[in-house]
Amino acid sequence: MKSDTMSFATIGRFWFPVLALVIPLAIIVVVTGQFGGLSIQRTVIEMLISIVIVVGLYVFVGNSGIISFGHATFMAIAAYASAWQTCCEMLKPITMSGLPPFLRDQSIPLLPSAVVSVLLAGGAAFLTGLVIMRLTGLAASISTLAVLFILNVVYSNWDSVTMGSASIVGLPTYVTAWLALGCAVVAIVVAYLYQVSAFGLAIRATREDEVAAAASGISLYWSRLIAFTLSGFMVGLGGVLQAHYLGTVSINSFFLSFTFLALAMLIVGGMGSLAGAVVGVVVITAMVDIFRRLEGGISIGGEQWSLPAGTQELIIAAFMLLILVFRKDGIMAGREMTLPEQEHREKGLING
Amino acid sequence: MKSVAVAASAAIALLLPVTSVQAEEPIKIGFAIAESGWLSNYDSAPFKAAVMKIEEINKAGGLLGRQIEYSVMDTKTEQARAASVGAQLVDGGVDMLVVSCDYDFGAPAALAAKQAGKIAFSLCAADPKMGVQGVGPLAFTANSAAQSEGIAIAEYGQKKMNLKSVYVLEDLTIEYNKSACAGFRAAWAAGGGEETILGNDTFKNDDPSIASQITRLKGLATQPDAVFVCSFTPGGASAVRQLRAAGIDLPILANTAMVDNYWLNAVPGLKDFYLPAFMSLYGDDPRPEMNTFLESHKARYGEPPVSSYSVLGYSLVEQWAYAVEQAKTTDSEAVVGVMNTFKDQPFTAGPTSFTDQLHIQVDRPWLIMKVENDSFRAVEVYRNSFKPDVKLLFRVGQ
Amino acid sequence: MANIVQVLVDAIALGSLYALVALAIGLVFGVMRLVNFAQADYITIGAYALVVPTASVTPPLLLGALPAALMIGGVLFVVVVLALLTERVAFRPLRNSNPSTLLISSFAVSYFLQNLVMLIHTGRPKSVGIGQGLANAVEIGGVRVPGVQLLTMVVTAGLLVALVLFLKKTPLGIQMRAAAENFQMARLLGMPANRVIALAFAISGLLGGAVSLLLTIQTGTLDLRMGLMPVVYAFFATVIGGMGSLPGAALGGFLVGVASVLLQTYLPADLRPFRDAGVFMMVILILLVRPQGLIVTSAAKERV
Amino acid sequence: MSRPQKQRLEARGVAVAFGGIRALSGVDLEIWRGEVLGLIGPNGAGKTTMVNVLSGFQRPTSGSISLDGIDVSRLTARKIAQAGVGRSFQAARLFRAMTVEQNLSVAAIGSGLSRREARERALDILRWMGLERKADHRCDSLSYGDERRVSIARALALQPSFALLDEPASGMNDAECEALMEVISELPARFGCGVLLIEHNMKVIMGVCQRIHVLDGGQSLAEGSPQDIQKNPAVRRAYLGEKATDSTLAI
Repeated sequence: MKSDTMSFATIGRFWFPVLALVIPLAIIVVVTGQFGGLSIQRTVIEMLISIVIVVGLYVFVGNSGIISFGHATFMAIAAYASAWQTCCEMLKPITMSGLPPFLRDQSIPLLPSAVVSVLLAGGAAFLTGLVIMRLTGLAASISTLAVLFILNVVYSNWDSVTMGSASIVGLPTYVTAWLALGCAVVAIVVAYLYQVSAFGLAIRATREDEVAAAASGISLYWSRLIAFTLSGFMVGLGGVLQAHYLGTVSINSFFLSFTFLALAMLIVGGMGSLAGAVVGVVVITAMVDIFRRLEGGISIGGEQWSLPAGTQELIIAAFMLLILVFRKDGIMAGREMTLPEQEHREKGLING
Repeated sequence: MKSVAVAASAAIALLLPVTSVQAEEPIKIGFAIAESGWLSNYDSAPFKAAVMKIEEINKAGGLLGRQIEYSVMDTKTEQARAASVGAQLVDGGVDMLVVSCDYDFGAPAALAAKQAGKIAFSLCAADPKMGVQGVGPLAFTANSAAQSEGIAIAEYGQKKMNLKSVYVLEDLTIEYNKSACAGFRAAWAAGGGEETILGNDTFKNDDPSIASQITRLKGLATQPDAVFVCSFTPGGASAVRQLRAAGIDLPILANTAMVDNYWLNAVPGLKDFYLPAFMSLYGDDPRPEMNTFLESHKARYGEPPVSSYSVLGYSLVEQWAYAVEQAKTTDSEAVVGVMNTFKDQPFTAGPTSFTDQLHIQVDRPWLIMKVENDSFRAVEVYRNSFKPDVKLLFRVGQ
Repeated sequence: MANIVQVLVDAIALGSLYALVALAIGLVFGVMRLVNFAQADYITIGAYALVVPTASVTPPLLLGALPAALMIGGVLFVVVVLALLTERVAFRPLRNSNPSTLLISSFAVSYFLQNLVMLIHTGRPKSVGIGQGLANAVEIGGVRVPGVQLLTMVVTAGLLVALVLFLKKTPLGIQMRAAAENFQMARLLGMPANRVIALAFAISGLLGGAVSLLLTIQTGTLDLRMGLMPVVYAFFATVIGGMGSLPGAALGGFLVGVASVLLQTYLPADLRPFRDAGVFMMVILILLVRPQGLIVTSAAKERV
Repeated sequence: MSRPQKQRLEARGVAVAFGGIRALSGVDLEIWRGEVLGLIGPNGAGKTTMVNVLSGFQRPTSGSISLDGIDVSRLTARKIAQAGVGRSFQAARLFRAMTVEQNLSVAAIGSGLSRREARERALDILRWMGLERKADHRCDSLSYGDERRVSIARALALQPSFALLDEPASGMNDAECEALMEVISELPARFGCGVLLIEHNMKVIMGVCQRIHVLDGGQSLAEGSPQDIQKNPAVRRAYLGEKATDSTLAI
C-alpha cells in the first residue's frame, strides 16, 4: 500500500468502471463529428442527453430499486425554469404575464439560469421526496406517478406562467455534442462517486434487503430521500439540456410516453448498475435510429423498401419484453464494467 | 428520406426555353411533417393537397421557370424528431420548409428553418405564435387564428341566428380550444354583453363522462339559447353525444376542429349543430374555386380530401409561389417582404392578409356549416367584423 | 334537492365505471402481484373490435353491426382472448418477478398494443353509433338519469354481485381468494396456479370488455387513449383501496369517481381545471395516512 | 446483583400477540455487557420473536425494552441499531449483490462512520475472523458457512454494545462450529459487548454461555448457569417430554 505504483493501480481500478463508459462515448462523439452526417450527429447529441437523464433516473431507481414514474416532473420543472429565465424576451411579457417582473421583463445569462434551474429541480425533488419517501414499494411507485400527473395538470393549466399546454418556443439552442458529452461525463462521474460513497452503499443495502439494512442502522427514508434529491438535480440538468437543444419546452413532452422510453432504456440496460443505464441508452437509441431509417425507406438494388410507420415502437416494446423475460436484470445484469481480474475476484476465483 | 423528383413530362421540359444556368436548378420545398403518430391525421390531408399544387405549378412550367422538387421527412409526432428533421431538410438546401399542422410540433422544425434564414410555413397551426412574435419573422401559417373561429361563430349566432344567450363548455386539453373559446367569449360579450354568457364550464378531452358539467348546465335558473362547445374529436363528439342524450336540444355551436362528417356516427340524427369551416367537402360550397379544388383532388387522388383542412395545404403552396413570382427570387427576405404586403389577396382558401406583425389570418371569411341528415351542409359564407387585438390573440390575462 | 340527487347520481355512475376497472386490476394483482397497465388497451381494443380494422376514418361496423346480444358476446370474447393472450405470452414467463418488474412489463405490453392499434386503425379518432337508444335520459323521481349512467350502475352492481357469488360459492373462486391472500401457500395446498391466474385474467378481460361497451355507448367515439384515464384512475383506486383487496378496489374506484365529480361540481370556476390534481393529491394523502390502503389484506403486509 | 444499571439491555414484562396467538407473554430478560447469554427453547417458543422485540422489529403488545436504563420501546429498528443493538438473522439476509467488505461497511456506516473509516473497521473485523481474503467477493458467490460468518461479522461491524445472534451455527459442520464458538467467546472481551445467542446446537450453547434463559410457549421457563439449566427438570420436560433422560441433554 505504500508504493506509488500500487496506488496508481488502485486509482486505475477505482476509476475503471467510469473510464470504460466515458472513453467509448468520447470516441463516438469524435468519430461522428468527423465522419457522420447531420442526422447521425443529432442522434448522438440526443443520446448523450438521454444518458444524463437516464443516469439521473438510475441514481434513484437503480440504487433504491423503486421504480419512479415521476422523474419527468423534475425535468419539466428545470426546463420550464430555464425557459422563464432565458426565452423569448419579446414575447414573454405577453404570453407569460404571470411571471414575477424580474423574470418577465429581462433574460438571465445562460450559465446562472441553468444552475438555478437545476437547483430548482433538485429542490422540488427534495420537497416531493420529503412526503413520498415515507412510502415503500408499490405505494411509493404509484405516488411518483401521481406526482407526474399532478405536475402535468398544474403546468397544463397555469396559463399565465407556463403558457398552458402550448410549447414555449425560442429558447437559445446552445447544446453541442461536446457540451452534451461533458454533461454526460459529469452525470456518470457523479453517479459513480455517489454509488461508492457511504450514502450510495447505504441505499444499495436497502435495495437488497430493507430489513437487514434497518438492522444495520441504515435509514430507509433518509437514504432514499438523498438519492431522490440527487437524481432530481441530475434529471433537472437533463431537462435544461433538452430544452436548450430543441429550443422548445412543452409539458406534454414530459409525460407518459417519455417516462416509458426512459424507463425502457434503464431496464433494457439493467437498472442494477451505472453501466446498465448507459448501455441501455446506447442500445435503445441505436435501435430507434435504425428502425426509424428503415421506416423512412432505404433502397436495396434500386427498390424502395420501407417498414410501415409505427413499426419502430412495436419493436422497442417487444424488445423490452424479451429482455424482461430472458434477461430480467438487463443487458449488464447489475454489473459494472470491470477488469477481468476484478471480476474474478468478485466471483471468488482469485483469493486475496 | 423520400426524395421524389417531380418532373413534368419530358416533352414540356424540352419546350421550355432555358434562360439561365440557375433555371436548371430545381426549387426545393421540404416537408417536416408527421407521417406517423396522432398528428399524421392532421398533416396528411393538407400535405396531399400541397403536393397537388406543386404538381400543378410544375405542369404549368414551374416557378420562375424552374421545377419544384420536394422532400418529406417524418417527425413521428415527436418534438425532438421535428427539430432534427427540420435541421436535416434545411441542411439539404430547401428554399422553404413546410411544417406540421400543430404549433407545438411545427415550431421545433420552424426554428431550424429560422436559424438557416429560411421561411417556415405551417400547414394549419391556428396559433399566432407561429409567426413574428413566436418563432420569428420568417414563420407563417396557412390557417386562421383559433380566436377567429370563435369570433365568427359567436357573431353569426347573434346576428344571423338571433341567439340572445349562451353557455360555454371549454375543453382544456389543448391550447387551440382555449383560444377559440377566448375569441368566442370576447366577441359574444362585445355583441351582447358579458351577462348573456350564462356560464362557463370546463372538461378534458379524455374525460369518460361530462355528467357533472351537464348537471350544472341543466341546473341553471334560465336556460341559454345555445351552447358553445370548443373542443375536438374524440372528446368533442363525446360531449355532443352526452349533451343530446341528456335531452339538451339547444343549438350547439362549435369550432372548426369538429368539422367533417367522420364523427357524426357518434351522434346519429344530430340537428342544430353549427360551426365555421374552411370549405365544404360535399359539393355544396357556394364558392366555385372550392368546388374546382375538390374536383382536382378527386381527379388526382381518386377521392375527395379526408378533411377540409386540405385546402390550407394547397393554398400554402399557392401563396408562397405567388410571392416568389412577385419577388422574382426564392430569397427568404424578399419573399417575406412580398408576403407581408398581402392585403385580402385572393387565394383559394380565401382572401389572405399578412403584415410585418401578423402572419396568421384573423378575419378570413368562414363557411358556416350545419349538420343535417347526418352530414354537414354549407349554409353561407360569413366574415367576422370583430377583430382580435394582440391581447386576445396571445390571450393575455385570459 | 333534485340537483344534489343528480350530482350524487353522476358521482356514483362515474365511480361505478372506475370500480369496474379497479376490480379488474385488483383481481389480477391479487393472484400475481401484477399491476396491469395493459388493462387500458383491453378496453381500447374491445371498443375497436366494433369496427372493421382499416385505416379509414369512417370504417364500417364489424361486431357493432351484430344484434345486441351477439355484439356484447363478441366484444367480451375478443377482450377475454386478448387478456389471456397477454397473460400467456408476456406475463406468465415473468410470474416470479417482483412487482416493479411486472408493472414495467405491463407498460411494455400496453405500449405495444397501443402502437399496434395505431398501425392498424391509424391514430385518428373514429365514431360508432351503437346503443343510441340506451344513451337517452330516463326520468326517475324528478331526476333525469342518462341511460348510460343507469346502465353503468346496473352493470356494475350486477357484475359485483356475480363476482362476489363466484368468489364465495365456487371452488375456483375460493381458490382465487386463497391465492390473493397467500399465493405460495395456496399453491402448496394444491391450487392449480395456471388455471387460477388465467381465470383472473379472463375475468379482467370480461370486465374490460364491459367497460369498452359502456364507454362506447356513452361517448360514441373510439380513440387510442380511451382506456387510459379510466385505468389511471383505477390504478390509484386499487392502491388507496388496498392492494390485493377486492372490496378495497371497488371502494377505491367509487372514491376516486365520486371525488372527481364532486371537485368538478363544487370547485370554483378558476380552480376547476386543476380538478385532477386534487384527486391525485388525495391519493397521496390517503397513502401517507394508510400506506397499505384503506382495506389492509395480509398480502400487503411485509414481515421480518 | 451489584453491576451498574447502565450496562444492560433489558426486557420487562414483554408480551406479543399476533391476532389471537400469543407469541410471548410477560417475559423478563436482561443481557449484561461482557456476558454471553444463551436463549433456548423448543421450536415455537418465541425466541426469534424475542430477538425481534429487542431489536425493534416487533413492537411489544405490552411491556418495555430499555437499553442502558433508557426506554427504547418506541424506537424504530434503525434507531435501536444505531443505539448499539446489532443483530443477525436466521436466514443470513446478506446484501447479495454487494461484496463482503461492503456488507460490513454498510453496518459501520449505519453506526455513523465515514466510508473510509467503515472500510477500515470492516477489514479489521474480517481479519480478526479470518475472512480478509474474501473481502472483495460478492456475497452471492459465498459458501454457506461463509455466508453465516459474514452475517455475524456484519452485526459486529455496527460496533454494538449488544449483539443478538439468531442461530449463527445452523447448518455448520463441527469444525466450523468450533471456530464459531471461539469467535463468540471472544466477543465480549474484544468488543466490550453483551451477546444474546439463540442456538439449537447445545454444544455451542453450553460451550460459550455464562447464563442461559429458557423460553417455552412464549413464557420464561428458567434462567441460570449452564449447569443449572442442564439439571432443571422443567427444562427437560419442555424439551424431551416426560421420558427425559440425562444423556440426551448432555454436552
